[in-house]
Amino acid sequence: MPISDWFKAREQRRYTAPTTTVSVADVPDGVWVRCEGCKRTLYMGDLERSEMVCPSCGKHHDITAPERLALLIDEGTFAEMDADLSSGDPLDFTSGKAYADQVVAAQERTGLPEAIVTGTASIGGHRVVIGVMDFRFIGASMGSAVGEKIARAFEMAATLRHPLVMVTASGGARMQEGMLSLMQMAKTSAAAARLAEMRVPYVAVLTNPTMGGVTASFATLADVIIAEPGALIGFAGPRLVEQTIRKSLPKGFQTAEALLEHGMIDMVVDRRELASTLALVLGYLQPGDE
Amino acid sequence: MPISDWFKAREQRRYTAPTTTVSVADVPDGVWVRCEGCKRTLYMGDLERSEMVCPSCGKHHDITAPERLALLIDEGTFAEMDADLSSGDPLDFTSGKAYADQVVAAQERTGLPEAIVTGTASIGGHRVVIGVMDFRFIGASMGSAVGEKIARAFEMAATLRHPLVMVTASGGARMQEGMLSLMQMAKTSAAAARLAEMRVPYVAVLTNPTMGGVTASFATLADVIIAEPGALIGFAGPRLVEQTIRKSLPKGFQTAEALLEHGMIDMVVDRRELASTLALVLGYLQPGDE
Amino acid sequence: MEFERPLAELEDKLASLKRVDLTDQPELAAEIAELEAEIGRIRETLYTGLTPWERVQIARHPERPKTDDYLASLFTDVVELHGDRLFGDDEAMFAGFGTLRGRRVAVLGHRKGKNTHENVRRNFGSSHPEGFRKAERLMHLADRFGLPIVTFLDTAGAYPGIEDEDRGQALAIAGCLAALSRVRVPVVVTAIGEGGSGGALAIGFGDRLIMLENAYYSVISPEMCATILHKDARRANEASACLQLTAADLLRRGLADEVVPEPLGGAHTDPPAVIEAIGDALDAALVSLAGISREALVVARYERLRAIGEFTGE
Amino acid sequence: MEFERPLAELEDKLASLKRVDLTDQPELAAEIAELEAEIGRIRETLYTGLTPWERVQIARHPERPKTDDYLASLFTDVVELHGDRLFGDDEAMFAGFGTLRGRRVAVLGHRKGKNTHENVRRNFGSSHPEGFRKAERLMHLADRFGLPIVTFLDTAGAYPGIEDEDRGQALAIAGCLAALSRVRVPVVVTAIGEGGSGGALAIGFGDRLIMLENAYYSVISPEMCATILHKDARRANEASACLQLTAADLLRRGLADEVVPEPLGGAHTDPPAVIEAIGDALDAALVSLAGISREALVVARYERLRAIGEFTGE
Ligand SMILES: [Zn+2]
Ligand SMILES: [Zn+2]
Repeated sequence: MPISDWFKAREQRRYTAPTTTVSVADVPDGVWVRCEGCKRTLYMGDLERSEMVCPSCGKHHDITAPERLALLIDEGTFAEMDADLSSGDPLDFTSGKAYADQVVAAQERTGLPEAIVTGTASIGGHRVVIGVMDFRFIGASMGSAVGEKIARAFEMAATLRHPLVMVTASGGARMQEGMLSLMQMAKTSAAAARLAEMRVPYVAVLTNPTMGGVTASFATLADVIIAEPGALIGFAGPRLVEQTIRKSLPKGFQTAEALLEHGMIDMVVDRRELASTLALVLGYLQPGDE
Repeated sequence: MPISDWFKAREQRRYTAPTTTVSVADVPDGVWVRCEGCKRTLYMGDLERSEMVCPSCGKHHDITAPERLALLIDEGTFAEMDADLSSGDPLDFTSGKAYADQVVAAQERTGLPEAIVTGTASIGGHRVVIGVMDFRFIGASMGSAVGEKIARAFEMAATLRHPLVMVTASGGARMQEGMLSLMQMAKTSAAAARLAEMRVPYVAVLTNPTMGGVTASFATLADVIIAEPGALIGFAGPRLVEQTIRKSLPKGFQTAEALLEHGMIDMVVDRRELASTLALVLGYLQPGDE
Repeated sequence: MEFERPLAELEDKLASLKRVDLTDQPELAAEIAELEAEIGRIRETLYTGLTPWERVQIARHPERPKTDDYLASLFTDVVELHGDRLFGDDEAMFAGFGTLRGRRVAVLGHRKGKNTHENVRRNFGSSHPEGFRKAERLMHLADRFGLPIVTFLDTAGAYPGIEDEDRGQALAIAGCLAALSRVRVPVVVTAIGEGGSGGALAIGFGDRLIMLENAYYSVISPEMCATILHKDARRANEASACLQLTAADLLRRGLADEVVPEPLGGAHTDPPAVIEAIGDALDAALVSLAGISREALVVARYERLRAIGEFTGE
Repeated sequence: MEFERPLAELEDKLASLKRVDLTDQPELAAEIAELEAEIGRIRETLYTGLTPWERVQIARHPERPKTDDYLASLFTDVVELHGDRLFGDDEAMFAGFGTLRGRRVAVLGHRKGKNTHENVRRNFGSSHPEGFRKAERLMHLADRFGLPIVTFLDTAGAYPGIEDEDRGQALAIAGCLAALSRVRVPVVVTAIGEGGSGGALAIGFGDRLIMLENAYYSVISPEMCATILHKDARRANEASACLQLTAADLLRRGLADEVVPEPLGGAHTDPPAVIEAIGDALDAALVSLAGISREALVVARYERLRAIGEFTGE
């Protein structure tokens, strides 16, 4: 479903029961789900009303890009950009699952053309350019199309002199596009650095998980970095770290809370307060004189 | 002796037997001295010829500002600046030894009006503005006059667009001038930051000891930081640190070598190679476009 | 506090007299009245003729209003920013945004705790390098987005630990000094308690310096000065006087622009009034700086710093 | 290397034949001649039709010329700069100045060791955050003083350790990417061996990319790619081919500007010639960039990056 339709159908919208973290219990109609944080069985309606944050243990379940947009932006203010951009298969990558098939499958499963949705919008009355990644789409890995949409979002923010808000979730660079993907790290970072030189504000919201080439490029070049509670954020994947150092990882390693303690992010904000916090922060970050 | 005379009398110059680190042995005419590094008795002439670096153990003995200038700059190129600036006694500070008396005694002992000598010169053919601190002068602490001479040196470098070289040695801010001294940290840092904005290079040479308010201001704001082997460099004095943490300090704490390992300085350079290293570095640091 | 002991003794005596039933001993009423008058006179003398060392003690009073109290009372919409993006987050240094009487500003402040637990987390208000690097980061943010900077000084000094030295305490402070001297936004500093040396200076100069009457600001702690001069930290009293570290001293020398009076006995006897007075002074300072261009601000700040110092020769 | 084994066997046979006294067995002379011809043919085939995985193995050859060798042979007046001014000095990253055929430049390079001792100190060429922060510091220095930047890529990747994550490996790399994209001086990158992912990219893009014939540059290591795709690191051979990570692949896609040929068998068979050829290519690249204004350089670099990517839609 294209984003525009999705917004029209907003009244009927339902959160996706996120099978990665919430397992639909075997009760009729999937009305009851089990929280992987506290293992309790929750009524899906309650979970939805608290924005997919478990009312019992506070676990933040993954949500989709359209769901995120609906939570963050002022109703009716979203205008999507670059909706027709999607991945090619430049390397004709067929090892493992064929990449071209993966893309089509992801498009069908998510209703999205790519792993990121970008556009202009308002948050608490502040005009912004916004990008939201969707982890369901091949782990929201960054290939050419994702990198291009991100670069264009930075450039639109530069042109409009509106703050940019990026909500990230990604496994990193998309290996199926080889070096073209790696270079998207440089491309998006260059776009972020250019925006910074123009003194236009940039706020990043790191959600679960934000890893690899995304964390090591545009995602952490923001003026203010917010993360969601419990989000896994890092460069190397935990399994690789474990294999490399040959010991088990400390509790809480690479969580938003650990990053806060290590000085890497500005704040950890509960999803239910994210929109208001963003509005508050945006109030302080007016584009500076050139 | 004013610096100009000192340079004229260069042929007759002798290094000061630095009583703080070299004890003149009880042999006639002070011709033999004992190295505090290796405890060997050395012929003063040999020590002089190796620039007061022990030929046996490599210990760098403290030298005076005029001696330092003679070692570093191209002969005949030094033109002193602000030679008439010296300390007042703004706080009428009489607790302990009266400050005014200390200043006079230091002037008489060193032949210098203040704890720093500044001027224009050449190093290996590169025109520079240079400042050299002299620890014998009330521990080369930074009061109003020292701060003023430093700020003027930065401003002269800015005006001429010649690189600035600062050779530091200091116990920190000069407490006998109270807040006026503390503010010299801000004043000299502001002058350094202004020079940096103008893309004029600044190289610092940290010699033994460089502590407190000097390390925590202009001394470490350089583009390239060089230190002499074994020099004590830090913010808090070792005794204060020891008292605070109530355990003994690790070996090598606050030495130039430790700072190199901790990433705080660019290189540790033997005094006998300092002039050539400075010339080499200055060759790379041409003032940038404005 | 030590110097308040004579007063405290009289107040104790008064309290015990007041517990007596006056119907039995009516002659005590006169005695009580006289004692009250005496206490008033002593209080007046005690606090109006405070020595520098007494002021230092008041500045260190555990009940004195702290950065957190000013944040809570004077600012709305406070957003705290954490971390230096390099190594850690230092709770001894507050960094963030806030709105002061409708004006959006960036806020920095040394942060002492209200209790032992908080003080341990905040290292009793003595920053590690991470605190200064966080402050420097906020200075650059404020510069980029045109937010005036307001700072609150209240620290005995930067922390002198082994790891702090190893992680570049000196360089972290120097970085703040350089950044603060070049930010192209107004900088208003308020000294609300202790102003200890380089750790205070790192966020402690700008376009205006407002000091509370009993705040001190010093190149060195009185105790360490006494140790150096007399090998006796107990002579801090004497050292305090020599160092000229009181608000009045700084005002007289032109280093401070304004001294905000405290109630008799010190700011802790009436925090709301003191906080409000600081708010007024801050507001006035920000208003006076609001019309100045970015370039003119930096030039004026540089000239202000350049003018500091008294020496002979020219 | 594994793929060289058939050749090695024939060479062993040849060597033993040559030890025989030919006066006793004159018929062997013909056999030797034939074997030598055979070896020549096989060598030709073996090295001209190298698979991507074979090239990866050559790129990792312990005798392959390293950043240090290029520094020693191509540059005079080398000045190494140490430290990130924050936490440490990382020996896995070289940073400094050098003079290349009379031209003063800033140099960055991943640094593998020549022996175990060096490799331990240099973490086998895999940088910690401090290495990237040192590199970023040098980028800013080069920008300030107008020094072109020359980089040498030779790393399996940034180090994936616990402390590295805690000290912000991702942020350190991102900082390099941002800085390198905006420096107003020419940036010439040479890929001399391994080009592993983000750790290579941190100093791995600019205005020109020169690659040695058997250098590789990849979004992910072949082994990890194979593990993800097939849960079997031993299928790295196959993954290498899919990833299009060879110099020829990058040249074809317009990501590399030039491929410098290596002697048969790889750069380690004739280091002086390879180093000199890289010197020629570097020199030519620097000459071609020398006349461009600072502003034009940054615009061109940005456009170069912006053009990378293949997708559908517009
Ligand atoms: Zn739960
Ligand atoms: Zn010796």
